[in-house]
Amino acid sequence: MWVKALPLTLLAIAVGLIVCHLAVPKTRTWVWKVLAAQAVLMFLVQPYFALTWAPREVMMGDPYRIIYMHVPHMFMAFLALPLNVILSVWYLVVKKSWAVDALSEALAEVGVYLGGVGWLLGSIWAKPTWGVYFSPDPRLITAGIMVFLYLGYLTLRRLIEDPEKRATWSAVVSILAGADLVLTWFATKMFRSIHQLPSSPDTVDAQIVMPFRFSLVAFLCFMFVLVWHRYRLALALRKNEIAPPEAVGQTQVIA
Amino acid sequence: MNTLLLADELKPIFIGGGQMQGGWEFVWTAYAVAWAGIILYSLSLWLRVRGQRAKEGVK
Amino acid sequence: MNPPGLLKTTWIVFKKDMQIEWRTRARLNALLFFAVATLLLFYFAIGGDPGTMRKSAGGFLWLALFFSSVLSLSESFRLETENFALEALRLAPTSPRAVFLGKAAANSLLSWVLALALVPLTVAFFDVSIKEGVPRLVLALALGSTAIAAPGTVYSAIATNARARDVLLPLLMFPVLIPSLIASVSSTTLILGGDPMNQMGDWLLFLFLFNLVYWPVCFLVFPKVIEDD
Amino acid sequence: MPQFAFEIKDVSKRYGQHWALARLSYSLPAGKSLLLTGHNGSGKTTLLRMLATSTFPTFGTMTVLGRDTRQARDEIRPEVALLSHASFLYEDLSARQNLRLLASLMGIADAKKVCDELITRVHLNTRGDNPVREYSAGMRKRVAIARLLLKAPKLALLDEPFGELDPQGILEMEALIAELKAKGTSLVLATHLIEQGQRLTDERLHLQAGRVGEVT
Repeated sequence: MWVKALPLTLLAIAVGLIVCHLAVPKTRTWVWKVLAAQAVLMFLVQPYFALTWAPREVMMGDPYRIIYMHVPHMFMAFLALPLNVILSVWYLVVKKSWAVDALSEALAEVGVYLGGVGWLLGSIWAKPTWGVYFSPDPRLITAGIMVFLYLGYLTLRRLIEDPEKRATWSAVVSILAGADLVLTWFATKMFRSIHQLPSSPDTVDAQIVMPFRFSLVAFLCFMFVLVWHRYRLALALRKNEIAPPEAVGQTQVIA
Repeated sequence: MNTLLLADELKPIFIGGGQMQGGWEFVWTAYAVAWAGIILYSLSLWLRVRGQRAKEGVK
Repeated sequence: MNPPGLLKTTWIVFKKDMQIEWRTRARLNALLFFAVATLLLFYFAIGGDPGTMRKSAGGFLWLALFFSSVLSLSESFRLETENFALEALRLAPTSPRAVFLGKAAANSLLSWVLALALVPLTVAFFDVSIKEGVPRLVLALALGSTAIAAPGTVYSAIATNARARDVLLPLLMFPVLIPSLIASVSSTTLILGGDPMNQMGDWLLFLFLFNLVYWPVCFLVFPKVIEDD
Repeated sequence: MPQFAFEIKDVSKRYGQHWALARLSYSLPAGKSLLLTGHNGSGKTTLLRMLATSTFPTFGTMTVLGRDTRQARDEIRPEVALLSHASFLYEDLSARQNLRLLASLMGIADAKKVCDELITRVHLNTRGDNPVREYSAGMRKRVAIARLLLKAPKLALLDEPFGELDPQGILEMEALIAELKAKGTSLVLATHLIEQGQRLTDERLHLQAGRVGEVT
């Protein structure tokens, strides 16, 4: 069935575009427009697959369709924010670079947005499924704390004017936050666990899996586009901040 | 982990035991929230990028 | 001149902080009263149900401690930046890592003493008994205190130099401390309420692990925070 | 002995969004003394703090006593002393405790005796054990001078050393500067008292909005 191959094909296109961007700088002018168009198109088609094409789930009925929005949000946040931790380590240990700092800022903001919305969607889903909006489940708590940690990170960035200090300190905060995510996961796992086990695609109806994969690819494209534009914005702001002063008045007078 | 034993008491609560009926209002709410997020964040980013470009154009 | 090594320097910095605490005992008392007042507020907020009070005693003890340690941590760096005294230390020169170890140790000790002071009050207010023995409680309080101090010292060094530092410190610190709070509260509750299923060891081990992660990480990143680079 | 006490090449320093120093170049031969003048906010304090390796240039390179400040800060720090505008003191400790703390961090042998002597030298004997919180501005300055003497520096950086001192203190400060010069210490003196400063120093650098300025 050709529809089954759709998500993978679209993923291949997205990855191809990114490779174009990285390998051939000349393509950068149009690559992001194409990727943005792909994301928009996929978003427009996504409700068809998620809401009508996919069948009702045997146990959970219709509300399970929320996961077609909830899980992609969460996955992308869990991609963006840990990437921010890695970049922060890179910034402190390997190389101080404005590009890395700008990319961290972009990832943090996009990650907080996706994580925050995804968390909200998760609690909307939890209500019909578990009967409550919130339960002390490891994934729920870790995700919530992650969003909070990076809200703090973004706040800190806004409160420091000096670009070097901002970059260094926010990298430190991100590293401590990264260590915290792992620990929170284990702490809450010890506390209790009632979350659904992630079902592996083999056991689930193919017609349920395809929209899920489709949504993931849609959000992946969307996130890449957002991060790219946010990164360019951060870099432009940084360039203004770090421009060296002009060389005038170089006369040296000794009385 | 002894604490995990406690988790058994708190297994998922499936309402009624059989197939769950209805619940579309939750789906609509979730989609509304997600779309609001997508549109609002994209819009805010677009405005900021445009503002920055305008500022650089002036220079 | 024979510059002291890392441990000796750490000891000097630690001693300096203790000296300051001792000379400003009034401030220390105020901190203690703040913690007690918080505990009292919780007592009144929860109402009179003895069962609920007993179950929540450990949690309230730690919350009171968390709130007062925000104050003591921000104070700990306020006095370093008041006259740029930290700059004199750095230029002496002092290893920034020793500064971290010294100050974090001082902050740990302070939280720990505060925690010990709060124990009798918790027992009295919330009508609990120390079922699993005092040594275990002392250990749990010590591990919880050091868990607050390591990231707390780094965040307080950052927050003290940013605008709106009083809001920023808890905003940054509390989410990071949540795992340690979960473990501290769980172990303390078990010590106070009895531990029929032998879970306390797991929680204490987790607290130890938290320290094991954060002390080295903070030790490594702290110089980046206080030294311009 | 390096040829220059310090060399700065095209140094700029940003604070927040503001350039405290912009494209500044200057070198001071070893053993010489420099008078640093300029209006408030012209970058004098920033320059002194950078020479003391307290902060580092945003652009450009800076060497002190022949070594790059950023790379060799640990080697430079024991040999450079900064008498700053800020008192660098713990308000809750006494003058004696403040001094002893630094002496022990520097690893000075016989710290107790050395500190007592310095306290006597700056005339703080009677109140040396009171907390600094109770001191006047002039007394704080005296403690700061004692701290400078603790180090026996090769490069001394004095930021407004005459400010807040009484006439007696100013005379002693002048004597101290002469003494440092006699020992061969390189010296930077930042002050608004230009005539007094010129009497005490060999060269002059005037700063204007973070750049080398014309003397008017």
